[in-house]
Amino acid sequence: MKSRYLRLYVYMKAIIDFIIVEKQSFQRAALLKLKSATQLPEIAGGQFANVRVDGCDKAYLRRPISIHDVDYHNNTIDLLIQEKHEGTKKLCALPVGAKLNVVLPLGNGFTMPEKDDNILLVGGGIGIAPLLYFAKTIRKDARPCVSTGVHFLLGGRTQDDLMLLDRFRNEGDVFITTNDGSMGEKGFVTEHSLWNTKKINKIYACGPMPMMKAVAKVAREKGIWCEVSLENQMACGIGACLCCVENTKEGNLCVCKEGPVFNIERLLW
Amino acid sequence: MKSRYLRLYVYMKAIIDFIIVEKQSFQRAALLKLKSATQLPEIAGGQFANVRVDGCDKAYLRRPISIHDVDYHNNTIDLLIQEKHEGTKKLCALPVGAKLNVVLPLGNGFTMPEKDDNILLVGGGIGIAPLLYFAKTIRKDARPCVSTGVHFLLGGRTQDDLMLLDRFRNEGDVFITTNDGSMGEKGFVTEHSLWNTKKINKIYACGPMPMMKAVAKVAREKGIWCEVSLENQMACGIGACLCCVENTKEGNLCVCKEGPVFNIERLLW
Amino acid sequence: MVKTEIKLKGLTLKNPVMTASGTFGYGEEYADFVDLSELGGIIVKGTTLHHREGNPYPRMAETPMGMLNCVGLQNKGVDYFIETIYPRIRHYDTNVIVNVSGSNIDDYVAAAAKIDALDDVPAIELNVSCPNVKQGGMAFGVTCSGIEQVTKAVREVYHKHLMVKLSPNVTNIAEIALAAEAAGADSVSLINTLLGMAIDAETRKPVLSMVTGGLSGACVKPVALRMVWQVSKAVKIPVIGLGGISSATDAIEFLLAGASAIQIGTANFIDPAISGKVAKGIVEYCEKHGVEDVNELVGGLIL
Amino acid sequence: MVKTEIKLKGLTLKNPVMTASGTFGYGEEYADFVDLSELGGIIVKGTTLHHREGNPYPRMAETPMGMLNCVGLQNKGVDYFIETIYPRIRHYDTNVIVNVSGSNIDDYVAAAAKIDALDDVPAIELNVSCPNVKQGGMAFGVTCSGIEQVTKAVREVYHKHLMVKLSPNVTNIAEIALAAEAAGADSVSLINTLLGMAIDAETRKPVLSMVTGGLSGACVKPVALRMVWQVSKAVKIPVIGLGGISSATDAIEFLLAGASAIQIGTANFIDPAISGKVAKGIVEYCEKHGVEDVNELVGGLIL
Ligand SMILES: Cc1cc2nc3c(=O)[nH]c(=O)nc-3n(C[C@H](O)[C@H](O)[C@H](O)COP(=O)(O)OP(=O)(O)OC[C@H]3O[C@@H](n4cnc5c(N)ncnc54)[C@H](O)[C@@H]3O)c2cc1C
Ligand SMILES: Cc1cc2nc3c(=O)[nH]c(=O)nc-3n(C[C@H](O)[C@H](O)[C@H](O)COP(=O)(O)OP(=O)(O)OC[C@H]3O[C@@H](n4cnc5c(N)ncnc54)[C@H](O)[C@@H]3O)c2cc1C
Ligand SMILES: Cc1cc2nc3c(=O)[nH]c(=O)nc-3n(C[C@H](O)[C@H](O)[C@H](O)COP(=O)(O)O)c2cc1C
Ligand SMILES: Cc1cc2nc3c(=O)[nH]c(=O)nc-3n(C[C@H](O)[C@H](O)[C@H](O)COP(=O)(O)O)c2cc1C
Ligand code: FES
Ligand code: FES
Repeated sequence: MKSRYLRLYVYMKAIIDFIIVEKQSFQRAALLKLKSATQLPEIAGGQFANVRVDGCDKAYLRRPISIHDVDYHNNTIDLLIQEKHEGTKKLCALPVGAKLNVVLPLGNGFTMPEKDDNILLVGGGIGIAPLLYFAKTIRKDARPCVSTGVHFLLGGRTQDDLMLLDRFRNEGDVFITTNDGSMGEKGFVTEHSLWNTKKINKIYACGPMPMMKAVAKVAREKGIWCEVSLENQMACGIGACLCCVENTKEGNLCVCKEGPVFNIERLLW
Repeated sequence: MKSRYLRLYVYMKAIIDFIIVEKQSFQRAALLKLKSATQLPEIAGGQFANVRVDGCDKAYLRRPISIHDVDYHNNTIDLLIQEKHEGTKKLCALPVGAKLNVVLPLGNGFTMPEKDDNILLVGGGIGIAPLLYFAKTIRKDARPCVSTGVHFLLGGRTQDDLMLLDRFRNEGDVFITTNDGSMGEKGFVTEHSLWNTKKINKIYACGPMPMMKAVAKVAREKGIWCEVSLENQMACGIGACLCCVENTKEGNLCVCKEGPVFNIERLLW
Repeated sequence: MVKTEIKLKGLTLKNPVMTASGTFGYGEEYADFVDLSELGGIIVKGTTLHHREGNPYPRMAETPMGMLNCVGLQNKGVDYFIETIYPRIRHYDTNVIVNVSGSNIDDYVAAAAKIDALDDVPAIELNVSCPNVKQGGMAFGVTCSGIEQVTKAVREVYHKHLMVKLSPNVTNIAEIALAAEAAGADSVSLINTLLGMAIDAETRKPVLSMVTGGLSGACVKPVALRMVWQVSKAVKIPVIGLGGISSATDAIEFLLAGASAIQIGTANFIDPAISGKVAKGIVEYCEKHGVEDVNELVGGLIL
Repeated sequence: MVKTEIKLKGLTLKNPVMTASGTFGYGEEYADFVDLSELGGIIVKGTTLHHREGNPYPRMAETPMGMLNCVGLQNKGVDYFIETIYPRIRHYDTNVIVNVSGSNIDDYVAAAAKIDALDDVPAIELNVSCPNVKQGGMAFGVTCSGIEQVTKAVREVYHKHLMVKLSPNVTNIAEIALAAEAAGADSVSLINTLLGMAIDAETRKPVLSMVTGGLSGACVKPVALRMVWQVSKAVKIPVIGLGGISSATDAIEFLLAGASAIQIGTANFIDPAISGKVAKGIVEYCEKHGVEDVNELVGGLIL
């Protein structure tokens, strides 16, 4: 329990000037390792960073990006960014050595599972990003790791969408679907055979809306506890502007502050 | 005479995507060599380029920069840029390999001297930039070079302002003043001893306003023909917006189109 | 082949792209960069009855994604235009439209009447919205009665397409547009510049010689788009949209909001070839989205 | 030591920097980034008599150097504010000012009267200029009679500093400011957002759920600065300037134009620490330029 309270205490937000120290480029995405000169605040799995895009006149506001990995020892974080429009294109084009101004950690992460839980982490497209660090926090939690281990179910349109699989395999078992069958089982994540074979009592999902809605549907049908991470458009990222609201059973809630992770029971879909 | 007509014909303006192929950095300035994939239009000494500053949200408009040198064989131009505010800082920080979108050649250059002229090219601060290429065009003109050669009188606040002197020495004799006496004669360009010793009948000047006004005053006193290159703020650079006007004896004239070079007889100062 | 022709009363544009007055000179300045025959029209620099020197330098200030200007209608007067410029530009393979300004109604009328006589000018754009001149200019454009008076008076002497250019510096632009329509305008164009100001904190002085100036460029697009939408819902005559248009996508947005055609202003300074690119880009958008006729886009906003 | 204190009627700011309503939450959201005690004041989120859910998502669109929002005054109502939020924030070592909105005059009056009773709230800012609510809101702010009515009515029940926030969506903002002054305002703040719109050319739909929204951020600065200058020349009460302020230099420009204090809005989203930096930067400017008291800068524009 101590770690819980500790966490609440240390989720202090900070504005940090990071330097890109490593970079790996993919088809239309990039993995950036950012190093801070100062100590990192403690970060929970599922929290995000709000990144300023310098030198892009099409990106006035910051861009919210999930925290993909954290190394407290070296004071680095990893961001896995997919090119969407100008802002993310600019971020993906940044060279090693570039400076990146980041506000973090923001939002509430995923709820930590209990020892006996059978958990499944479902990621679609770039939604796989937060699941890696969340899996790590589960395994490194003060309490012993969930007994059955971490299972990832990752979906993409094609093989190209599924990056960094080795990283995921280091943290647990990886199951895959692709729409075109170029890797893993063909179809959507919700069509994977593991749904029939594995015992699951907690789902954590992040990905495109249709995928999360499909997962939520499966969870409801099967009566499985389920958290999803939403990606509403944000302006401030810290709960000040009320732009990013999701209409929930409790009314309009800020995704940046009350989320991005929500239990599907709170949502209207 | 043929070259004259030829020139009129080829001063076609173009928008060219250059690549920075060489760069030399100074205290608060940089020399950029830009290469074009297509053939350069013909350029006269004293004409300028209008440079787009990509990735700088403080520079919506282009930045006018004199053409410092041209190599038609390699399709390169040189720009000598001094850091002023955000726009020029960004330009000076560009690395080799960066793309630069440039409209050129703009404006009217300096009037070519006649064979028997004793000419003096006076540059102050970054105003030395256009004089190099102008000197080269004089020497390479179809007609024989002016008989007494090209003389440069270059002034700076300190030694640091006087860059690339070797380039100038290649094209003619170089005389120097600095305000602090760190190089050449101490004082302003108008105080240099050559004014008393050299025969001069044509002056070409470019530099800060106070310096050009001082040179114009000397020229008027001595009855010497004199052209100056003005640096009014510009929006379009091609004579369309009427923002850059200088109030002359003929009324408001666009510096970008009727200038930047004006004979002092046309000016009100 | 996408159909791009836009038919306005007495004015046929080969495509919806025109260039905005004061930002495209007389077209000649851009001939090295754009094939003028690929444009729907060129609206030339503001022309007044008499020669005007305009305002003193400095006339320009850069702002975040925009600029302020206080040029103040520098031009050599309508007679000079007719004698010297018109002969040079009348045979362009595009519509040459003259932007007409004045300090009082008589001046507007006299200038418009002279241009009415020019065979190769199918339209004028009445500038009742210039914020940079002390008399007249914007004053006419900010009240219904002002705009009615000047439009009516010009309508009597001008027999071709009469476009009235509206000021955005008003509480209710739809009302102003309705007044122009009632007074006989064939179309309204909007927006002219938003009145703004810049100060140099170091010298503590205004940057512009006139203290205030007109704001234009990408920064004003959201305001312009909203006004085009409001006006096009209110009036029956066609609306010409402008304000910050810098790409084909921007242009499409204005068409969807209700503009029958658009104008490109400040963006010409950033990319002198932009007007031609926008014209091409609109066609590409139509091809990609299966739009056969650009007119289908006009007012096509899905609510 | 540069003197930075600004004295307004019944409201003393330790320095001219406040944060704008709707962009700074209740201050708490920024406490990790800014030492709130280094600010002149915090203007909290728009508060209405009754709970409001605000407008549907999407509420935001990015624009060139700016953003549109149509949040629509989501808040839990004045009673919730008094019971739950006020106790948490009343002891901040800075002025906590409440931004009050309503759909009709009675609501404004009722909410203002309740806040009048709060010891630690020295002022309210009357929001008669919100473009994102159907009833009331901006409607009051765009006519002299509207602003007069609501200001007078609130003035009767509110006894501390009454700041009235003006809409920029008007033809003559000086006139509107004079009406607020005549009706008893202790100060006017301007500008609220400019009404704008964004369209998604791909889907052909408006980006915002309410079609139009309020434009803010760096892009509006030239318009805001002009209006502050016009209003400060017209009224005798102090003017609070805002609109696009993103740096200490921007803030100085507003002071020179005539603002006695300034507010920082959208810039808080870009740099959550900006308000503190601007407060420090103003002092640095004064030191550099030999200004002993910030009040010397107010209206110090050299013409
Ligand atoms: C909590 C959270 C975590 C995220 N994590 C990641 C991640 O790890 N990796 C990654 O590649 N992307 C992530 N995204 C999505 C990412 O923020 C958007 O792809 C990005 O903002 C798009 O910017 P752009 O300039 O390329 O696109 P544009 O479409 O030009 O952006 C325009 C505006 O819309 C907003 N916007 C556009 N798409 C999205 C979106 N999908 N979600 C939220 N706002 C959007 C932008 O922030 C901006 O304000 C996350 C989003 C959220 C909310
Ligand atoms: C014909 C001409 C030739 C020039 N040649 C050179 C050159 O070879 N090398 C060089 O370093 N500089 C040259 N300049 C000056 C250069 O254009 C300015 O220093 C530059 O525009 C400043 O941009 P900024 O963003 O750094 O400064 P800012 O002050 O932020 O610029 C703001 C605005 O003011 C304009 N502006 C600012 N200073 C000047 C200035 N001195 N002249 C004209 N406009 C200005 C900018 O273009 C911009 O629109 C030339 C200017 C002109 C008109
Ligand atoms: C330098 C400059 C000069 C202008 N001159 C005129 C003019 O003479 N007549 C006119 O009606 N509008 C004039 N305008 C306004 C433009 O035509 C246009 O309405 C405005 O700039 C908004 O469009 P934009 O944002 O695309 O530039 C001028 C604008 C600029 C920037
Ligand atoms: C997301 C958002 C919410 C806002 N909410 C309010 C509000 O509740 N009440 C109000 O008076 N102004 C509100 N405003 C307007 C700001 O207070 C300010 O007047 C405007 O944004 C201009 O300043 P800026 O450009 O510095 O942001 C809001 C602005 C934004 C961007
Ligand atoms: S983005 Fe501002 S409240 Fe969520
Ligand atoms: S800069 Fe436009 S006319 Fe000279």
